[in-house]
Amino acid sequence: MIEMKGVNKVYQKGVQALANINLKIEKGEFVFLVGPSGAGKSTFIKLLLKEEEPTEGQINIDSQDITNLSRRKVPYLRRNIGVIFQDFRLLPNKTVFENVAFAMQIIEASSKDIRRQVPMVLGMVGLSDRASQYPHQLSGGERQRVSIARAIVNNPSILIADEPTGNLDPETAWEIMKVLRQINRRGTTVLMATHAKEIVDVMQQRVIALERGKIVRDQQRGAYGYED
Amino acid sequence: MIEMKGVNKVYQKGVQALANINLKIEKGEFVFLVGPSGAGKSTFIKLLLKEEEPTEGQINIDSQDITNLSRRKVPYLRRNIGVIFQDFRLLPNKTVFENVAFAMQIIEASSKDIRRQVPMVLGMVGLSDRASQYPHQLSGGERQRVSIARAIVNNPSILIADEPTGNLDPETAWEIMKVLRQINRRGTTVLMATHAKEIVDVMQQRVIALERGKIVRDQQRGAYGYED
Amino acid sequence: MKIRTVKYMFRQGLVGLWRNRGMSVASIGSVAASLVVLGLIITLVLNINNVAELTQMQFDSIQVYLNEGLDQNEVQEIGQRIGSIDGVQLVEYESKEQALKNMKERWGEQGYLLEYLENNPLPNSFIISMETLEDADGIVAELQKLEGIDEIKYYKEIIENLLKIAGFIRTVGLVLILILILVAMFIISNTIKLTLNARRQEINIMKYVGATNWFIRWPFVLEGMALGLSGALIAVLVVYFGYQYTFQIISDRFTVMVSAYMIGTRAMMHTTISMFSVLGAGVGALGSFISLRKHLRV
Amino acid sequence: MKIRTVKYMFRQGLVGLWRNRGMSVASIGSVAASLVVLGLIITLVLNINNVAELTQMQFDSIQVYLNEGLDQNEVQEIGQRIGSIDGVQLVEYESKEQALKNMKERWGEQGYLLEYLENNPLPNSFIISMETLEDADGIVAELQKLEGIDEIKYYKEIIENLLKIAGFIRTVGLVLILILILVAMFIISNTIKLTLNARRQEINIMKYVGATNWFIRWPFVLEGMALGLSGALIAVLVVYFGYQYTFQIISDRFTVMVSAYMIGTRAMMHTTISMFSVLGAGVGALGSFISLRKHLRV
Ligand SMILES: Nc1ncnc2c1ncn2[C@@H]1O[C@H](COP(=O)(O)OP(=O)(O)OP(=O)(O)O)[C@@H](O)[C@H]1O
Ligand SMILES: Nc1ncnc2c1ncn2[C@@H]1O[C@H](COP(=O)(O)OP(=O)(O)OP(=O)(O)O)[C@@H](O)[C@H]1O
Ligand SMILES: [Mg+2]
Ligand SMILES: [Mg+2]
Repeated sequence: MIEMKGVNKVYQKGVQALANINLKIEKGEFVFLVGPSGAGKSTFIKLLLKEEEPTEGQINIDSQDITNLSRRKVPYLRRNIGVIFQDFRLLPNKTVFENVAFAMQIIEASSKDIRRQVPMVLGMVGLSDRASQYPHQLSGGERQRVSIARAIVNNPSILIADEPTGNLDPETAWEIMKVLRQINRRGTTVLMATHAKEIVDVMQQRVIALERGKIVRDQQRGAYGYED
Repeated sequence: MIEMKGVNKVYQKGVQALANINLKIEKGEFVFLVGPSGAGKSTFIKLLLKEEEPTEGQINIDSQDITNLSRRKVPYLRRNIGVIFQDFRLLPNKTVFENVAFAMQIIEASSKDIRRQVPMVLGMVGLSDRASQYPHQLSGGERQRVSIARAIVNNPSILIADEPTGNLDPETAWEIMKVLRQINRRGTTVLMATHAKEIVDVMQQRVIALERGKIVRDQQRGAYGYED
Repeated sequence: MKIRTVKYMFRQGLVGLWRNRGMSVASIGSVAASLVVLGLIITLVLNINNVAELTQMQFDSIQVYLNEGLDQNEVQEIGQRIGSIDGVQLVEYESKEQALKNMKERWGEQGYLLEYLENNPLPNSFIISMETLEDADGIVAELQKLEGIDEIKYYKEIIENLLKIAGFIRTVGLVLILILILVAMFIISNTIKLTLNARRQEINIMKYVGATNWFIRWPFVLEGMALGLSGALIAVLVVYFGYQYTFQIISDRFTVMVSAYMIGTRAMMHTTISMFSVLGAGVGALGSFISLRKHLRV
Repeated sequence: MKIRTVKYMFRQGLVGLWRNRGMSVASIGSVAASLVVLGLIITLVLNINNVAELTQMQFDSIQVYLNEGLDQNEVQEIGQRIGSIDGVQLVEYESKEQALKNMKERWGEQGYLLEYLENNPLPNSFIISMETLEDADGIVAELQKLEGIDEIKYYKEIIENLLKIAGFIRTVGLVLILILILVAMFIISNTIKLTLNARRQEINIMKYVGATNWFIRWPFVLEGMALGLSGALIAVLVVYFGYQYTFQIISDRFTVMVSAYMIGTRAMMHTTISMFSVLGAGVGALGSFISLRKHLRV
């Protein structure tokens, strides 16, 4: 369960990225976060990960107030949340396999589990034959899929995806959406920031629309909603 | 004018990224390059910039064989081509303004021209109020737009865009497309790799479709063409 | 922490060294270079110190002039008494004839002057070697209680001057070595800092994925340690062969005498190996640890 | 290249230093540290060398023993003849009485022995100072042609030994300084390499956007130069004040005599300032230049 109460975020340069955000996302929900470029979607996500601190307000995850979480506990918070970062954040010195395995190594999974689990998720994102390549040897879409594989490999209780299909062709994008939907059906809360109008419209899930840091719409079974 | 004759590209790991590519793009054309993730679109573009060398074949730009171009002349080739990179490639230690200005400084433009031109293109991509921020202080879509601004600031004779709207909401994406179309009308050749089905379908321009490194379709006034 | 994690960390440390080998080589080079300089200076200082100590030992004796006209028995008894004083190591008898002969030898070219002497003005004497210099005053006090002794010659001033000079050299040397250790530590930790800085992105990403500080830190600390140790090893080899070579040249060019004053290569190595290993590995590990703190704060 | 581009490059060099100030500080520190060590050793070597030269000057004389029974005029004539030999700087007369007195003084505690002498066996003599040591053999040859001379005392061996030792010290010192210069160069260029490595991405991007190698290189070379110069400046200051302080301590603790043997602070500074500036700036610039090559190849 994710809950925000009166959250504000103002960056150094005086940019107000989020303004008075109040919302509640229940366990097992599938939520789209939409809004124009610079609306504050990534900032919203960064706050959940404690990559940025809110200027004001309180954030609860699973009834725990994370705004006052001690530095030492932050890694454990992050392990609970699988994240697909907008800029991928792959380790440049590790191969595709190692990048995904790393997420399992930090929770001290056994080599056996790693050898079983990693190829499986790489298969799910269609990268079985890229396991031994380094990130700089991958195409944009492939990098994005490695990031997806890493986010889901530990079966996290919350999955956050920041623009997970931005570099993917529609077909591959739908493959990925199927994977996310499947994970969601198993009980994982999914929060996905996206610009993919078609996907949002077809999926018919809850849509939270941000604009200039404010929630302008929060709709069950919504559509992307911006006309062009 | 861009011409490829029998171009092959095999990467170290034995990945065949491009296979026997033959094509010709005339001056002033607007061409979409489509295809699934990993099809070879970015590789195609990297060859034009001499970021990668073809394993086989010949590439001409403006009737000049660039496969045998000496190292010293590569920068001048690149200056002729404005590029929007898939991974943006912004200078992390320079502000938005400086990143765009840099492209003008390397061709030794006058400070007067720089002070006039840079704010203009930043306005065109909707980033006038972000000029003094550093790349890490920008949202994904904003970074992409800085990359676009840098690519067009010198009015290049060829404009290459690799997934220029991947991180943009549909509205902003269309703004950018208008800018590209406008530049194309002024006589600039535009080559755009993209997954944005809707954009390709609406624009009704030449479409070159790649699949596993091969050209599977080359169609005037085409559509994205993959059914989902 | 599980065993597999420990193994993972060691492996990662080595893998990190290899995948960033360009930087690793540069770092190891800098570490080695600063330790070589340190070795150079330590060698110099220790040797100068050694020479000072050996020289000092030569003046490190008390001469006791005996009264004229003692008979053999009396002389022997005095000798035995002296031998039983605490701190006396060795007692040697020098007759007045022997003393004149020695003096003539010692004066070399000017020795001929002594041939013009009417009679031998030198006394019979005992020459006493001490166990340690600190005992000198006590021994002199005991000697004064003995009968049959004319004068006690003790090169107090020379010894004190030598002690002063040796002390000064030792202080300057220690200060120098201390400065150099600090410099070496500074350069090594700076090098590690620059190495890590090039990988700050990597470290940040690890944090974002949920790795604890220690999980990130250990491989880097081990890597820093390995960097430092490798640099130290190179430095030890350079110093070892450099010293041996110099030792050889000095033995060849000058008399064996000079190299007798030098510390042996073996003894030298004990100092450098242990010191450099500790310095290299310690500063490498600590440097990594400290430099990481900044990057871990995300 | 247009003026505006030159201005741009200088500005970029400084901006680069500032925007990467964490790394800049680390680099400047390493440069300064290695130059300080170099300075330390140069100071030591130059001073030891100086002491050796001064000591040598004291033995730098020829003594001429005159025959017994020459009258005042004859002595004076010999004195004048000696004075007119090429290379002779100063001639001093020492009578046999004076010589004995001097000798007694010189022998100190053992001087009493000379009181037992039947008669004064020492001759009258002239003491000759030379302009340079190299003239010695020529002067001795001239002296041998003069009449009324009994013996020529020339401390040939001592001088030759001293020359040998001084030469050895100079060689060892030069080798040491050379090694240290190499080490300093190595550390400085390694540091620059590590600094640039952290910014390789930046350099690559510049190339991709169409910048020529020189356009990218100049700001970095200037930055490297500024790094090196800043490090050198710090090192000069440290060496300057360190030397002055040590000089002061030595003057205070020991007699003024000792510090008279040391090279003045001013003279010392001329050497270090020019040397360090050239080394710091040169190696900084060259290091940047060379390290960039790898990154520019895209
Ligand atoms: N570190 C920062 N310092 C200053 N301003 C920042 C920083 N990070 C983000 N911003 C600003 O905050 C606003 C919101 O950014 P955010 O990344 O949340 O947008 P977004 O909704 O994810 O956009 P996009 O769809 O383009 O990724 C943007 O205008 C951005 O310029
Ligand atoms: N440096 C490299 N070494 C090895 N293989 C590479 C390298 N760069 C790219 N590849 C491989 O070549 C293929 C084509 O890559 P390319 O980047 O051209 O794809 P793309 O069409 O741009 O895909 P996307 O839409 O995902 O960006 C991919 O399968 C990729 O894994
Ligand atoms: Mg975003
Ligand atoms: Mg691509």
